Amino acid sequence: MIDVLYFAWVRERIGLPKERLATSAATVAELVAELRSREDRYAAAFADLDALRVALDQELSSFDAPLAGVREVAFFPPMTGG
Amino acid sequence: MIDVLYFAWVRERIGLPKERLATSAATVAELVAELRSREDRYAAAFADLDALRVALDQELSSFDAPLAGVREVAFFPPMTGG
Amino acid sequence: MATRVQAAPFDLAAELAGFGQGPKVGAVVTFTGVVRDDSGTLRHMEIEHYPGMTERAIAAIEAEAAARWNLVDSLIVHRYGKLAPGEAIMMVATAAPHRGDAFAAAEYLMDYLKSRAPFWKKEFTAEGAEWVAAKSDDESALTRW
Amino acid sequence: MATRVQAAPFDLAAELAGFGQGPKVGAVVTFTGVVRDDSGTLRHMEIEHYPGMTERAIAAIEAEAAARWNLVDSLIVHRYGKLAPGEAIMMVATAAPHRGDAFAAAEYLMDYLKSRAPFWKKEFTAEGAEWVAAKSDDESALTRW
Repeated sequence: MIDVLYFAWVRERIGLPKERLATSAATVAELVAELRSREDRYAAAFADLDALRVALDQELSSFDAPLAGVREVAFFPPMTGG
Repeated sequence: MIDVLYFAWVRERIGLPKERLATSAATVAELVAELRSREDRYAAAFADLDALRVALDQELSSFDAPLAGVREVAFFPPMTGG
Repeated sequence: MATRVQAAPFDLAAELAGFGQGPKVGAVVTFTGVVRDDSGTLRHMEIEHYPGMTERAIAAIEAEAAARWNLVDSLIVHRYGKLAPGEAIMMVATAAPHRGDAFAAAEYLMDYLKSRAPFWKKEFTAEGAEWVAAKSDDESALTRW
Repeated sequence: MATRVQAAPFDLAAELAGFGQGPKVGAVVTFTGVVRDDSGTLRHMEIEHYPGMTERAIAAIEAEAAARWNLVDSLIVHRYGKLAPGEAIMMVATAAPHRGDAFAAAEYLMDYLKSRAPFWKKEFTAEGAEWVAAKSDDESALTRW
């Protein structure tokens, strides 16, 4: 089981901030492919990966990173703090 | 007549902050030469022109600048504000 | 070194009381980010963040700045939630023996906070609400460090 | 744009109250210069200046910064006379729509104040008094602008 978090417009498009999933995805990209195939709102949120960032266990990562041992995955747009 | 001002260690070496002089010097360099020849304390203050700066009527200038029309000449070391 | 992430407003003066004391401090630089209203139509802004990751990311940025420059102290305060035009969003303060370190560290902290700390801004106007897009300038600002 | 040259202490918080207001301001940068005591032997510092020229020189530096960067406001306060270790010598504040302008203008103002405003510092220790020598670094800092 893995916690998946969504922020900003990713959260809005998917319609929830967090969910717990059972997945056999080996990488972030595989998890994204699974999510896309679930429902249109996921497909819309993940339409353009260039517009997205991913964090694994609260560290910025990349879409080809492995998911082994990861407990928390977060998807969000490029950050706009400061 | 021209007002001549001294600041920081230039003032300390010469022993006064300001004096009024009659001079026929055409340039700052000529004024410096006049002052040097007056007394040892002036010669000491003006020993090394590289260690000095000059302002004419409160604008930074150079030692070869003409004195025509100038009312106030100031000599001081490189500035250390901020 | 200190980091705070909070919804409540902060007071720059209160934050600086006691900051950057000590005989080695010759230079204190502060940056304050303020909610701008260029168009005159902004009602408010909402800042979302990623609790947990936010604090970690900021602490990592601050530690990197402390490793790169000769700093005596640094402070980062960043707000989230609803902010009105003119309100302070965040602040950075650096204290160093010399001004070069204080300025460089403050700019570094800002550049990294902009693009590497998980905050997202949404602007609310009479016409609706819109997420602020990241600027490519902000991303390319990181290449100078 | 404002400039003040004074013997009295200033209060950064009070100076910033009302500074950099308005819908166009997104970034406020401040710099405070503090009397450092590296050796632990400094009793006090005395700052001499050239009344008249000081104000003119600072105003010219400030006007140049306003011409080079997109600033909404700037403020320079510089003290003279006797200062104890830990006391604030001077401050610069800049307010701009964007952080790049606020930072660059503040650094420019500092670099020029260091080497082009007629102030001279003298340090008093138990061993005696000595004029602070200008640093070649400070002069060469001007070449970047």
